[in-house]
Amino acid sequence: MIAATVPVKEEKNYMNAEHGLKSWLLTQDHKRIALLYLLSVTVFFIVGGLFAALIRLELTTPAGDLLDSNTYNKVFTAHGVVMIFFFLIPSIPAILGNFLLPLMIGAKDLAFPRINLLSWYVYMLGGTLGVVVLATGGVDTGWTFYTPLSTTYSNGYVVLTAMAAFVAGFSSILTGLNFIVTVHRMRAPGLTWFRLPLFVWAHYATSVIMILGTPVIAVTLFMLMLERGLHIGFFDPAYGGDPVLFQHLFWFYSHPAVYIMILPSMGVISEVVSTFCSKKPFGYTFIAFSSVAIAVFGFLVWGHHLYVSSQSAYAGMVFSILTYILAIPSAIKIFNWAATMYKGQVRLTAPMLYALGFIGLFTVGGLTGLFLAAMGLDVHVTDTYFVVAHFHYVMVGGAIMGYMAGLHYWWPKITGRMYSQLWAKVACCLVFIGFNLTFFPQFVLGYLGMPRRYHVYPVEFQVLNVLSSGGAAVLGLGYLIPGVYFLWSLKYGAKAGDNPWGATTLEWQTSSPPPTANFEVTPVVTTEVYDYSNTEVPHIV
Amino acid sequence: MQEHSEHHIVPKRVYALVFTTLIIMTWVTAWISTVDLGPMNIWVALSIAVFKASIVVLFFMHVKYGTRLTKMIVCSGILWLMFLLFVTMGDMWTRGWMGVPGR
Amino acid sequence: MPDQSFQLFPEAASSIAGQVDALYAFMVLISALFSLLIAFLIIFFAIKYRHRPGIKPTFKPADDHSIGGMVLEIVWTAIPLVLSMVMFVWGVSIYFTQSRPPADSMEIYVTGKQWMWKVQHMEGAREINELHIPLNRNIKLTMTSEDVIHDFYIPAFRTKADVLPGKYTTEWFKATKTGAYHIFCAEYCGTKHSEMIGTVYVMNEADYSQWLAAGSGEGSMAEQGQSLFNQLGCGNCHASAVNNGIGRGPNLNGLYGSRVDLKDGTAVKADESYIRESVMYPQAKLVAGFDDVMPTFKGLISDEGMLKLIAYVKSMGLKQGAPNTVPPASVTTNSTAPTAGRGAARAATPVTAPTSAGNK
Amino acid sequence: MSSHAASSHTSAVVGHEAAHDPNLKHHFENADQQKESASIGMWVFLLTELMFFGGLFLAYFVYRQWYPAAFISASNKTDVLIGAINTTVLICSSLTMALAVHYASLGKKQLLVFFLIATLLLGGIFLGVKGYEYHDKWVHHEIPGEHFECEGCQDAGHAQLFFSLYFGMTGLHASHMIIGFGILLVLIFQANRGDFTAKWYTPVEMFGLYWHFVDIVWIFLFPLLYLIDRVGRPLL
Repeated sequence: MIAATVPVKEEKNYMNAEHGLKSWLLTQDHKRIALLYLLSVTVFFIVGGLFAALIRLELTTPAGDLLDSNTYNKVFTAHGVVMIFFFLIPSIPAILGNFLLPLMIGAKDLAFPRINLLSWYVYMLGGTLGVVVLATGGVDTGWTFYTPLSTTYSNGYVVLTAMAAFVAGFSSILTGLNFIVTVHRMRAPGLTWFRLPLFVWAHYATSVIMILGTPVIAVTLFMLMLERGLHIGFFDPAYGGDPVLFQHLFWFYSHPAVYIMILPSMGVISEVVSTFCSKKPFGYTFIAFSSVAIAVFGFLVWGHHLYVSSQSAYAGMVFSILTYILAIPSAIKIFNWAATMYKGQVRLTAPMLYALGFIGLFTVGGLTGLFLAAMGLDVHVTDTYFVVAHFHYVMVGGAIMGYMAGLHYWWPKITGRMYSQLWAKVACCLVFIGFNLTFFPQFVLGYLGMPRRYHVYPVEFQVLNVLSSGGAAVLGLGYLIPGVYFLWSLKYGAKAGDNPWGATTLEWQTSSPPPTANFEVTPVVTTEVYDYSNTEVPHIV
Repeated sequence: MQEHSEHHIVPKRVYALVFTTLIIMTWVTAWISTVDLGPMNIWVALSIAVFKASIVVLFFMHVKYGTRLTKMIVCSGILWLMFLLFVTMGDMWTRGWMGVPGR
Repeated sequence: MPDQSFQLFPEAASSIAGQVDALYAFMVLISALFSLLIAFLIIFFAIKYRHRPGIKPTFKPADDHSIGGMVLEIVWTAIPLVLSMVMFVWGVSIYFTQSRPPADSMEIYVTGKQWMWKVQHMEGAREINELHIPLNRNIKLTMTSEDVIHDFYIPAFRTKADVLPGKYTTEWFKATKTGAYHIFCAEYCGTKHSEMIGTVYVMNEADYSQWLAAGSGEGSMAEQGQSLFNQLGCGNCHASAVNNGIGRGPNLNGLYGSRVDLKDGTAVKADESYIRESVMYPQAKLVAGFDDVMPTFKGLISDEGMLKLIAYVKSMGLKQGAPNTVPPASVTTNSTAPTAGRGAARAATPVTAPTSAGNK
Repeated sequence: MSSHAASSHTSAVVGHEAAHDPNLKHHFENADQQKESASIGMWVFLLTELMFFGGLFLAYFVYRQWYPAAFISASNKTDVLIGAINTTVLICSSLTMALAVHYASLGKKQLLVFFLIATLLLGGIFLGVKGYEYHDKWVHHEIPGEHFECEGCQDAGHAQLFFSLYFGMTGLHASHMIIGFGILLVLIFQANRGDFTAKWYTPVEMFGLYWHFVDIVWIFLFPLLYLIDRVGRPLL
């Protein structure tokens, strides 16, 4: 795949090129910025996870005994805001995408390194503001900020929380902008569009959504802040404003935002499945174009959140059919991944286990999305735990499983060290079991009619809630273990080597960890993508 | 192969022409608002605005001389704006078709 | 009290519930099939094609073509597409059934506020966080909110609809099983969202009539609306049956459901939202042929009061025999002068409780 | 992919082959690639700006459709003459900006500085006039909120929505002008110092795109906010 590789001295890499805090905080190296993101995103994940633990603890009993209503509402709002705006959206793009995109296309860096660093600072500003506000007073509107609750009736710090999300949005815009320009202008010679790894396609599609969707949530939050802070009303029914207009604007971004979370994950899965089957992904072009299709059609389905919101039935009908059409590209991806394994050389390494877990959980998440797209059925299950279960299957079972798969897959590249496969597989199984135990009962709860965001609930729902809380404990444990063996590997892990998995994409052609400039010599690509004919298949299980 | 955003020196004559058109259209659109066109009023005003915006984009912003990629970016911006405006207005326009409040 | 025993599947107690459950069962089946297929494939491939060092792979890049790459792609695009179109059509048809209340529906008004449900029956009975309804009758709820968005959800009936401030939404159902079922607020509405719950009691006809007779001390909704109408002096300007159709304002007789021509040349259907807007924002939609003289009543009428006024306007000039309404006779008992009318309405209050029972 | 990227791949020393051009960042292969990247980046940024304003435009169209009477009478309270003059001022500033880019590309430093200053002044006039209008609205209690009044408005209850949109849209527009104003000051300083050459004037060019975009937003705001149905009223 690569025309000229000059052996590099092992000692010199992006991590030890410079030392000191300043060399990290002022770095313009995309790899170092990715690590800054990794560190901060992990902190936000822990914070969001603690809020989740409080929620599940409270819900083990039907009465409101652990937290009072007001606190409970603030806790689930905080969980949503932190997990969505400060964890899920930046997770894969800003960490793995940032690290790998230039490597995969044979570039020395992203197109705008300073903007890349700026995006991290903007993100930290938003994230810190968000966590400080949520910790010191909180807000009880839910992450959806529906008006007029948020503008008139809420007693929390709505403006500051909205400001935090608003600021974090700009970080995501800057990242998306950087990726788009980079993919267009920084590819190595010979690296045509159809030689791009599917991870790059997925991130290109994600960036399109970030660019076109995020500004709309920004202006929506801007209007919300004006209405709440200065009484300049846009949605206030007291003056004839329409709260449903707010919901349109909100979901115009927030539905595609789900694809910001899931598309990069899909990109990771395509890489991982291909590598551990030593086979070009079945239907490469179909997978690539399905990412783009999701990015475009993803913008036309937001109204399926509004079937019971007094949206017109005819508009709902259009949104419904578009939603079903949008399900097809996701289905195509799943079938293609399965077909990739056919006659492959399958190695069930930890990243591969995570990837297979992703396929299973995302299948369930996607299929239950079809239930919610069916208008007549949605009327019953919307705003219940069915929805909660569905989007956790997509976001946790999908996005986070994909993130874990990616982290395990590229860890040797990022750090140069190998972690314990055994422990990683144990953790993966715990996550898979714990996850299903937590969220599967919620489908049942939802169809029984338990509404979401309920602090107290009728006693007949308790058994399923206890199951769910028990599962959450297992899930939490499953997420803690990687923290331990990853840290362990930094010091004691075996040296990974440049290409431990036998992968073919460009990032594996440079040393692990890569040098600051990524490649000693700009690579010239002369072969097709995922050409395993000259790659040895290492047996790591 | 890629098109290049070559230095294209736009003649000053073009700037003058665009500028004059913009000024004239500004006063035309102000005048036309006093003419009774019924519901067409907003569409006429918007058409004039779209025309003005187009010549700014094409000449002042050099898109006419730009790469295909630039043109694609501009078009996708317009397309997505239309997604936002028309799909939402689709809801507003069809509310009440069924004759049942809230459907 | 609703059933408190552990269940895995909710009670189905409305005419629509069976249809929703059928679609649900269909989708569960399809989903299970697909999930198992995928799970089987990846597990089977992971075992069958596991990497064995030293053994040459059987796969050659050309294999993907030999198993018919393009054909496969088309097949697994087409099959899900067809299935999902079935789901789409099925879902829409149920939704449209759920959306259109049958013409013979009996009306009940619901007002949500943080954190309670207030219910007004046409006959005048009022209740909080409870809803008593007769078995096997089509019930249409017209709902509004005094503050934030709520959502009136009855899981056993498989139906819900958001309840919004400043406008009206509708929900209808026909209960098919007597008993007590949960009412939940399903749209997050602030601190005590989870306590904004209630119970719907489905009663057989006789029990219901008995219940209704016990609880309507203030007169029917239309009558209460009429007294409010007179208090506010609406009849001073608005022509109605009361003043023989002459006045500075439009005639309200037979207004509800009719087409109203507006000054700007357009026309609207006079539904609940139109009546509400015309009271709160009289200038927003001026009726053709009338001057802009009406002051706004914004802030002077509560949401519940507004519903009473609407009930009264609906009752004006309504055709005989229409169900669930106050017979016109009880409306026309008032004299023309507003003051007198007010007195008359008060006097009429205690007697009219079970008026509409005869309409059933 | 850009063919020119391949031209230098034989050079083994990273980032130093370009040392002769101080404006070329190390991770770009050559000036063309850098310039195109900047231009695409700017256009993508404008795309986000477009969607940003799009939300407010959507709200405008919805409420204008619902409450035409309120919108007509509230809009008639704005001063068309001032609006038209301000539109003219902004179009003039767009012309001067276009000319500034033009002369930058020809490497004519004096004219570049002159037209940048002209743009700055015209932008300043626009903001000044806008400030006057805001003050006028303030005096007449036409600011949404508790003390809102709309004297002589038809359907005053809904007129507040118009003014919310008026302030939201023009306010957001003005804040873009203010940011542009700040950047212009920096550009003038840099241009005067002789930072820009006929070969490299990317910041001027990119700022030009931004400025024209802000102009375009106003081109839509003017008819939508000032010119709703003035039938039967004198234009001036």
